[in-house]
Amino acid sequence: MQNYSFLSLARNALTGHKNWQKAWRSPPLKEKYEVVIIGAGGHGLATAYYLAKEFGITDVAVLERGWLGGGNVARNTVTVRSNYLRDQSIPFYVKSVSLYEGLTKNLNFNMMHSKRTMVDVVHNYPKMRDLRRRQLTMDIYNSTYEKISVDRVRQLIPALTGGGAESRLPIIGGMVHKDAGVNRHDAVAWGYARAADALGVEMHQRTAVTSLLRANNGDIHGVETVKGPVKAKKVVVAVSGHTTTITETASLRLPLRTMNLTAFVSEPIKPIVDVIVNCSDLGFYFSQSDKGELVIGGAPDSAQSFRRDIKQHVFEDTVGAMLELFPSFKNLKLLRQWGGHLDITPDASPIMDETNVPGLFVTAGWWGGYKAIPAGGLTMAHHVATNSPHPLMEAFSYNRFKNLDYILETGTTTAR
Amino acid sequence: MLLIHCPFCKNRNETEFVYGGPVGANRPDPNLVSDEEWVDYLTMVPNPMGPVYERWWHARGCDQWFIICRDTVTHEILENPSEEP
Amino acid sequence: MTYNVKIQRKLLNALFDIKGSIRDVKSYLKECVKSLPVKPSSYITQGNWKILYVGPNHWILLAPIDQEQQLVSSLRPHDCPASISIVLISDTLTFFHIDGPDAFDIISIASPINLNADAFTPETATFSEIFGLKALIFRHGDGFQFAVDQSFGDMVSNYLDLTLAN
Amino acid sequence: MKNLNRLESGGRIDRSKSLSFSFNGKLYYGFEGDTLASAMLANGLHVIARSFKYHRPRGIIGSGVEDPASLIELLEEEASGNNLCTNVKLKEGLKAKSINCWPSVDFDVGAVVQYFAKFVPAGFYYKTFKWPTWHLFEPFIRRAAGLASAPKEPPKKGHFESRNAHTDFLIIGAGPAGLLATLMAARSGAKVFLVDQNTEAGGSLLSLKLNINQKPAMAWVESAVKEIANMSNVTHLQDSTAWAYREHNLVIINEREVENVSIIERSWRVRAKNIIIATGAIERSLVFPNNDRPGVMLASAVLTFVNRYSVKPGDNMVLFTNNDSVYSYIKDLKTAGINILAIVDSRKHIASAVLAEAQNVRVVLNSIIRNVNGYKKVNSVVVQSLVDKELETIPCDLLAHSGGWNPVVHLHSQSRGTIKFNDRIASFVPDQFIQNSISIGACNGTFTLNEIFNETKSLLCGVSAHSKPLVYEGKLECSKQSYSIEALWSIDLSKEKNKAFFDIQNDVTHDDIQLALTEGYSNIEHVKRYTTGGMGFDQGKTGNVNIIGMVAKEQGIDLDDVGTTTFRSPFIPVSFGSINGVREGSVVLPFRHTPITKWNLENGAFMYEAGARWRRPGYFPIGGESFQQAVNRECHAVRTGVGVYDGSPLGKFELKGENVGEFLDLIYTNIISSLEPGNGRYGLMLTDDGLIFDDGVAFRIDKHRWFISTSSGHSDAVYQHMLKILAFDHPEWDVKITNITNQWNNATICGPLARKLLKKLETDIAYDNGSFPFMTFREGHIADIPARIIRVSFTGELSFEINVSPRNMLVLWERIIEEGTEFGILPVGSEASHVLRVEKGFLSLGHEVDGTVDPYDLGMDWLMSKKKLDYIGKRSVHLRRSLGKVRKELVGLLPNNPNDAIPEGAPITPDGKKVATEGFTTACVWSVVNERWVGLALLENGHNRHGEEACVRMKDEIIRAKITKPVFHDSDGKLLRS
Repeated sequence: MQNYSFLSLARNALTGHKNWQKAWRSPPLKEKYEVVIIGAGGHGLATAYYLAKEFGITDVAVLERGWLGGGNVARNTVTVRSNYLRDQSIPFYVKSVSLYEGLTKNLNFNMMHSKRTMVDVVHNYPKMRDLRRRQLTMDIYNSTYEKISVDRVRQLIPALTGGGAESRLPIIGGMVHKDAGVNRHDAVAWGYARAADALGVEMHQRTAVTSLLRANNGDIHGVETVKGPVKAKKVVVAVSGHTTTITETASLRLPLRTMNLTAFVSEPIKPIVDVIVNCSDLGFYFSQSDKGELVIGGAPDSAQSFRRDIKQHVFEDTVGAMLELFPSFKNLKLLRQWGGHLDITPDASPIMDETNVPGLFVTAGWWGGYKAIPAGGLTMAHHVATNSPHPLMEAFSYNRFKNLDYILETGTTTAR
Repeated sequence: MLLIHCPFCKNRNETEFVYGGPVGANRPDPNLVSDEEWVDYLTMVPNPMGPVYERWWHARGCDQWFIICRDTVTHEILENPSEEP
Repeated sequence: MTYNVKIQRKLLNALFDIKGSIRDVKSYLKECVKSLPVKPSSYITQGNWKILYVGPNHWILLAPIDQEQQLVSSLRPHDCPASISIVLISDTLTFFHIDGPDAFDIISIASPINLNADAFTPETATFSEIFGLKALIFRHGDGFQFAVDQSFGDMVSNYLDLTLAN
Repeated sequence: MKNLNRLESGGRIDRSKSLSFSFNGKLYYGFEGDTLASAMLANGLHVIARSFKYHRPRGIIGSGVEDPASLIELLEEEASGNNLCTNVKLKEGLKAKSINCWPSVDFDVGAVVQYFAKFVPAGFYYKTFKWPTWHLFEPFIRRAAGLASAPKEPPKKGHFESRNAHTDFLIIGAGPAGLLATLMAARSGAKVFLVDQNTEAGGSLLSLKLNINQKPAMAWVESAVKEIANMSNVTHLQDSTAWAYREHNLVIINEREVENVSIIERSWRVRAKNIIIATGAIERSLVFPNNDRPGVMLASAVLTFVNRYSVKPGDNMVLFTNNDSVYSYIKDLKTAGINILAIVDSRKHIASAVLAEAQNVRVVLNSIIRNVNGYKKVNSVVVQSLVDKELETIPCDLLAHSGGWNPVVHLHSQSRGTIKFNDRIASFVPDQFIQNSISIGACNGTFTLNEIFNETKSLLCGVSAHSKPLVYEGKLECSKQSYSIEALWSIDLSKEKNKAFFDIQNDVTHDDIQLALTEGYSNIEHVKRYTTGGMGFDQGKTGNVNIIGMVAKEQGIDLDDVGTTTFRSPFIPVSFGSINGVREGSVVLPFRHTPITKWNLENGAFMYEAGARWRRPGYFPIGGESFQQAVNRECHAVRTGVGVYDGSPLGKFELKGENVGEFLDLIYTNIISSLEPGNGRYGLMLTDDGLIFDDGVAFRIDKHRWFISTSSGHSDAVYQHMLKILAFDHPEWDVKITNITNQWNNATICGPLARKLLKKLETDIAYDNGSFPFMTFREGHIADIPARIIRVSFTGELSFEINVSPRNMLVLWERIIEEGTEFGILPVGSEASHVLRVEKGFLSLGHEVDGTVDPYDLGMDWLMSKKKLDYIGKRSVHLRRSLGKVRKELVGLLPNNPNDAIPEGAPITPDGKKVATEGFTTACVWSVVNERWVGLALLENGHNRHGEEACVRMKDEIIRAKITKPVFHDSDGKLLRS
């Protein structure tokens, strides 16, 4: 893999940048692979990379309907954190955060991972109790979460001038999550793709999978694509939002419902907020990108949807919430808004498992799956390579629903 | 923001309604089904790219629950419940 | 004042929530109520009463508060047949009157409902949204009347003040 | 006032109204009707800003929202982040400054970057800034980026507003197409909305001097505007932008000039039966070296400044084009006294009629602009013949160029309509319509006035959203126009040193795109994201199609196969304030009051929001009392005397019908149907997946009438739950439900002296324990107020829940306080009642019930009917438990040290080790009766661990506590039955 550094940049500058290698090849599609991964989004690419890197499985094809790094990795709000509630979740996200922190070095691609810390702005006492429970449970797994005073909240977020004692919902305090950070989502996709490619993994764009193929004994046998059939004994479905569309072609049903989550950015402005602000009581969160845009998110739309659409009322609720705490943003302008799909399970926790179609693996039900990309990829790769679940993901088995054994993380925070 | 046709109140803004999820299987007699069938009823819902029957409650209107058929890709409402007298 | 309107928060009305099939309700109420509105989301007037058809098998009778006791004795909520439900709900709703040339503007700020003459006729009465709350809305002369859950009354007053603020 | 470059006459400005404004601290003058841009040009200002990356001087390029570069920052009241000076109406006293430069726009230190340009190609930051850590570089990058600074304060005066509207026709754009459509729709009697982005109607006709019916086109525009002004069925908004096209024909409009001065901006949500998009076209730039130099402008912008604002952007001008449109400008430009040195046309041939329009100006065919000289202002251009590659330098101070026209398909695309590439105009046009809308005129690729009118008529005749179908009588004869183009996506730039820009704001050059393709970022989305092309404030309105064109050319594929990047809302940046409207301050979220909220406040209650938006008293501190002191005092009153609690927010429903009994048996875990009139039961509701959903009481009034109460926070959810079951699972049942939550308020008097107080209040209800036992209710009067008294207890003490109508609540409350004084009565807030219920081990939603527990876990299996074959949740509870998995069960906790308070929520781990939790503290309070801290917890296998020790693991300490039954007061419930 071509090394990226100031030096290589300088060297190439002298030759007019004509000699840079392609970030990834575009080889012809083979008839057969050891593993086929459907979806060149964050989880698909990370799974491919770790299969090659950690388990030496390089005969892997990642098949992508559209463009590499499209899907939700291209549409999220890049918040990386581990302030979860349940014993099953926290260690998984702690692992993911630490992997993110090492990614720039390991992939030789600048993720611009910025440990900004997240500040939860809290308005009510039950919430504070819930966050304290979170804090003390997280401490067991070395994830840091500290209660802070209202004054401290305002010190950390000088632009936060609303939420005073006389306001509709006065701020009563906050929590600081130092492990949280933001980074560059495209870099994550491209970095994994480039590194996986260097290890021999093939990326095939504009190669939509139309159905799954099963052998007579019911095992997975490969996939049918717009470019013809591709054989594989192991297939991983990593297509957030469209999981059921794919799995139903193998007459496999999953407890998933596809929803729409939208986000928007403001016009670019000089630095005004240095931390990730999260306010689940009012229902919004944001951080400022290096380019200067405020990247803002809110609640998802409840209705089922495969249309990346903006629900005006959901959007207005988010804007109203933000202006309540940041009234000076009234004259700031909306620059761009967009939506993304996610498929959600009955308990809002993911499913990462081999299905009851032998050889068919799914990683789905991600609501805020961006922060989970490295750990999700690593643990899926482990499961695919060793045929046994990684301890960090065991709890997210698809059988848990057989016993209605939920992992309820709903209401974790608005920042998904 | 959908414009939903309530069988009693006619066209109303989505904000007047509460979404009740896609229409799955009817609630079976819990004493006549296997565990698998019961869990299936509780957890499995249709999730098509295209038309789906779904429940809406006119919470800020006439209070009734009804079923419409909506395309999950275009959001077009393809079928409305028959109107009340 | 940015809008030319007169806004008043009204005292109690006598309100009765009436549920049951048209046939049952008609026959039970025949002594006091001559006829029921038949067009969904509409109301008819009888003397100083209004009878509003607000949902399937669902009516609301609205009268001056001083007639509440008399209506209780004639409607007999406590011993009407099982097929009919009549519940006194006078205190449940608090009413606002919006009068004046700009009343239409105020309601179109407060509510997403279609107020155009062809959709919202003079005899329309319906539950919809006012400032995000469930509200009963109908015409009132050239203006409008709407009613929200009594506990939200103060909030709606604040909302109206903000709407009219200079 | 005299403006350097202002023409003597003409234009649509009001020369009688002179306005002063300042730019970078210097004072200038313009006229009413000017934009900041036209006023700047009139004053000879050319360098407006510095570019994003290389800090190159930036001038005015366009004349409206399309301008890619002339960003400035407005100051004081007008402060609002970035603004395009082409889009800012000139106002008296307006203050503006340049952005992205230091110390000044004329001498910007940042400009040194361009000398290192070759070391900072597209995406360089992905390859560098990695060592030792990004955090070292990020602060500098952040400070360098970001353009303008954010406004420091909200607007000082006025407020925003949002409004809803429904219409038969929404017409977007008041150019020739939009106006004709409006006339047709309005004359049919339909309700019509017309919105246009400009300050006045006319669209392209504001700049293009054409004739309609032998008269100046603007005369036709003015008569049309006059006609619709007098039609009550038309709403006409100028200076208003339709910025989002949502599902079901909902369009969001940002109105900037509101008749009502106290409204800063208004946001319209317009729902239309038919939407007619007539948003025109935007001229796209050509890509050539130094095409960003001040003095290089879009040809249409030059014409607009001359004709509309009467400003001469330059004296000696060269035109560069690949299409016909500029030729029709010659006459006007000459008249304005601009000396046109040459028209450089990349095409081999042009029609003779077009050539004629050049009026003997030198036309250099089959040639291109190869370079532009001049740093802060053009001083000459280098023309190159495509035949012999010969170069010729032409001195000039203005280069106007036109790369063709891009139909504004943004809204069509937002509506999910598809677009396709059209070779005739070398750009994208609407293809399929998904919603009920059409595109007409230039936004549909139709550029000449005659064609626009004919298209509009033919597409709209017969359309009907109202009574009458649309028609158009009368003739419209227009000046002759023609249009043809030969696309020029990029020119041969091998060995070229100077930068040729595709995105003039984000400094995305020809080389950058090449680099992206070289490195395999070949998809248009990759190119855009890797180079940031088209991601600036202008969202690439003039440049994006060129990028697509170049990618297609480089890859040898069709533009359709390259595809466009998504057109996203908003069409132009809109203020967050206008989107939010008036919903701010006290109403940002709903709030609810009871009739005694005022009393609570007057009596020093500490109020906060509880469930379902109710504003409730937490406690009533006296003097300098601490939270704990106040709460203890209230608890003490209830345990030893009497207290009164406002329980009004409890959800209450009256149920009536033949099948209410069966229905209640289905939704509660225990049997309700067997109740006798006057009696009630406590019950639990589960979700069908077997988790506790709500708790409350159900009472039977008579054979067919019942009432139930729910927790305050869940009353809406329970109502929805009940109606859903009746609608879909049991439509055959006769159950009528009426929400009476706000028909009944209640004051609950509780404590050993409650009965004494009741006596003193005087009631016609027999209240001795024999005739009025626990879990019954009676109707009658108390203090002459009609009341329904219920004997339930959430404190464990003798309690009477006195329900009265809200109109009587305050009277009752004050009577209770008055009569209760001799018994030392106190008002009880939520905090004290929390303590009291914890002492009794009564469950509380959000504490013990955290969405994971079933009745067994809480030791309430006695509430799970064995007799009933079915009730909501039964099957699931047993299914979940059938595997014998360890459950977290409710227990009491007595800290070994009575003075140790356990923070609510604190986890419990085996021996307090740093390992997975085995439970957590759901509540912990100072028990007045036990004079110690007592807690409740959900603990694995807790029911069998009474007497053992639990270890609550804090960050740096372990609190050890004895595990007990979850009840600390009156365990056999004698008191509440007394």
